[in-house]
Amino acid sequence: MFFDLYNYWIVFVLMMIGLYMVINQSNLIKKLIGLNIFQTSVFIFYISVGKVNGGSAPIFSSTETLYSNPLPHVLILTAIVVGIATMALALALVVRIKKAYGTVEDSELQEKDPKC
Amino acid sequence: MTAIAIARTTDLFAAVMLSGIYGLVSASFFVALDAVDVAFTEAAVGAGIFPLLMLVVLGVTGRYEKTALKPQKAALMKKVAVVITMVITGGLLILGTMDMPAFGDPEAPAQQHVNIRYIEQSPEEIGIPNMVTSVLASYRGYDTLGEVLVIFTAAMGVLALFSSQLFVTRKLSVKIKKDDMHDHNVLRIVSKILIPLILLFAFYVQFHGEYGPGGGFQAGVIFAAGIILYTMLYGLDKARQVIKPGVLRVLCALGVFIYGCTGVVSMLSGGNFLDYSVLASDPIIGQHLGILVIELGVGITIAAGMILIFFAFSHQAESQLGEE
Amino acid sequence: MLIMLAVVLLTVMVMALARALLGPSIYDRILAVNLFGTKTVLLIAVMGFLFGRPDFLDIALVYALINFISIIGVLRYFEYSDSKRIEGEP
Amino acid sequence: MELLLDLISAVCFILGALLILSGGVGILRFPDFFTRMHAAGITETLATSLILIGLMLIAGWGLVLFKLVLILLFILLTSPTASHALAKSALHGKLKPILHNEHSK
Repeated sequence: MFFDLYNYWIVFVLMMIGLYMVINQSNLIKKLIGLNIFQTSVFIFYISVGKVNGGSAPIFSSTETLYSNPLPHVLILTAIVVGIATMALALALVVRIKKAYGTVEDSELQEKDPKC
Repeated sequence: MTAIAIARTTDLFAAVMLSGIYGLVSASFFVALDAVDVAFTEAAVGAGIFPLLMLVVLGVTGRYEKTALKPQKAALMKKVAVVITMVITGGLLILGTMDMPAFGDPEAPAQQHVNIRYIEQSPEEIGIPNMVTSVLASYRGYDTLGEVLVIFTAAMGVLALFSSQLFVTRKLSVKIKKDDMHDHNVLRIVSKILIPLILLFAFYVQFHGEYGPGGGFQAGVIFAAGIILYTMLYGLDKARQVIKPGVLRVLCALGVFIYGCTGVVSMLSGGNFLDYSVLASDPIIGQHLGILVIELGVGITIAAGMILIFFAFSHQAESQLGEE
Repeated sequence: MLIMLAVVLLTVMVMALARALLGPSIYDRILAVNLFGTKTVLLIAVMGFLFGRPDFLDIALVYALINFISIIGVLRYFEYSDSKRIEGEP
Repeated sequence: MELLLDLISAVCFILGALLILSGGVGILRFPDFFTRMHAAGITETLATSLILIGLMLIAGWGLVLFKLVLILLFILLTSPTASHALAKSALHGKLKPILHNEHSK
């Protein structure tokens, strides 16, 4: 009973690692990788919620009667692609920052531009 | 797990490699949890496109992370504070899971609402076996339209940020750089065999999405991956001769346009927006048609958007290399 | 039999992961990633048979493909940045 | 006939598993990159084909078999190519293999 929830725990551990990277790493690219990990942990969380014991993939077939929940799959499917698109946008911003300031380190950025 | 290692390495390049592995691991996880469609996408995106984009950016920004310039003590304090916050937040979240229904419990509230209708009705109402596709394209058509728009916007945003000469064909005579991949003859020839296969497979995924795992999102990504492989092996200039970025831009918009138009057409023929049942005399055939068209629109947008983003990035990398 | 196979595959995946973590050079890591990817392809195929729904081999196919592409991409950009660094050092 | 097929596929699986294991041990234990590459690259192709052939034998005719053949084809094409490219670029990079005379010094 207690270990029924292990899946969610993995999710939260991953989530915390991602959050740690976002907060504590000063390199912007590293931050983005952390963000990606965070994102994936949320994906895993959704898919875990949709899982049904003994169920199978939600593609109709004559031999199966129990399926996993298709709704989270749909949400996550689109979220992954949207995630990569927004990530690309973020990376583009990083490249621009590099061009403008010559660095992608958080601390150096703050020194160069105290306003931000 | 992989993630911890990623967090700890300072060599960014290694971190990217590990994030590739991480993508693979999480995709296998999705297969184990019966989410085949999701695994499909994650495999293509998390393990393929994402590390590639990262690598291109690393080529621009430099590979190694700088060691902390701040006084060590302050950095340490900050680290400790962050870790403590992490532990507290994580602990609270885990505490929260105690109230959650057990993993895989068919009686859980998440399995009780619309889900039952999706599973039981969709084969009759929509007439296609893949429930994920039918939910994606039909029941939740609005959402998907929104997502496609987001991707379109993101692609445009990237292009706007790199307000570059991507659309102006450079003179090839400027200087032929030493082609990095020129000595990889084996690679080139094998890829020449593979690329048509990849593109063909993308089409298969596109149009088979109703029956098996697949659909517009995945097909678009796979198609883009094929083109990206070509770009990497033969250089950006050649790839831009094959597919003009201007054409891509139009295609990217065209996908969204197709999607929207389907909605409008169905509205004009008497149904609701994005209600495909009215597209043909038989509702099921209408649904089929609508989903097919919409997936096509999605596929076109995604493929064009991804290729555009990749072009923009690698153009940036190349032009920076040229400056130095 | 299939279960045995899956266990072996998982073991080797852990080994490859260890190499990817330890890997003294970049190439070691790339090699490990490559190995890892191939094993994942196999694992997905085996898992499809294990769960009795072998229709999902498409995913394994995509893996094989993506694995190849990312290896090539990594190699290319690694050489890229490498040559750049050498040029950059006067 | 059925039994025979099962038997052959079982043999394939066991051989494949052994090869994979040896590859895994090799990649973990060998001293330098090129030996590791040797261990991984050689076992990989053969083991993968063995396992896929084993799966084909229990799959029976149909789309599944076709897809397995496709995967096999793909792996046969890509895996050696990737190994080749990797070894080549490693050699072009700063990595040098441990040569025998160097070793005995």
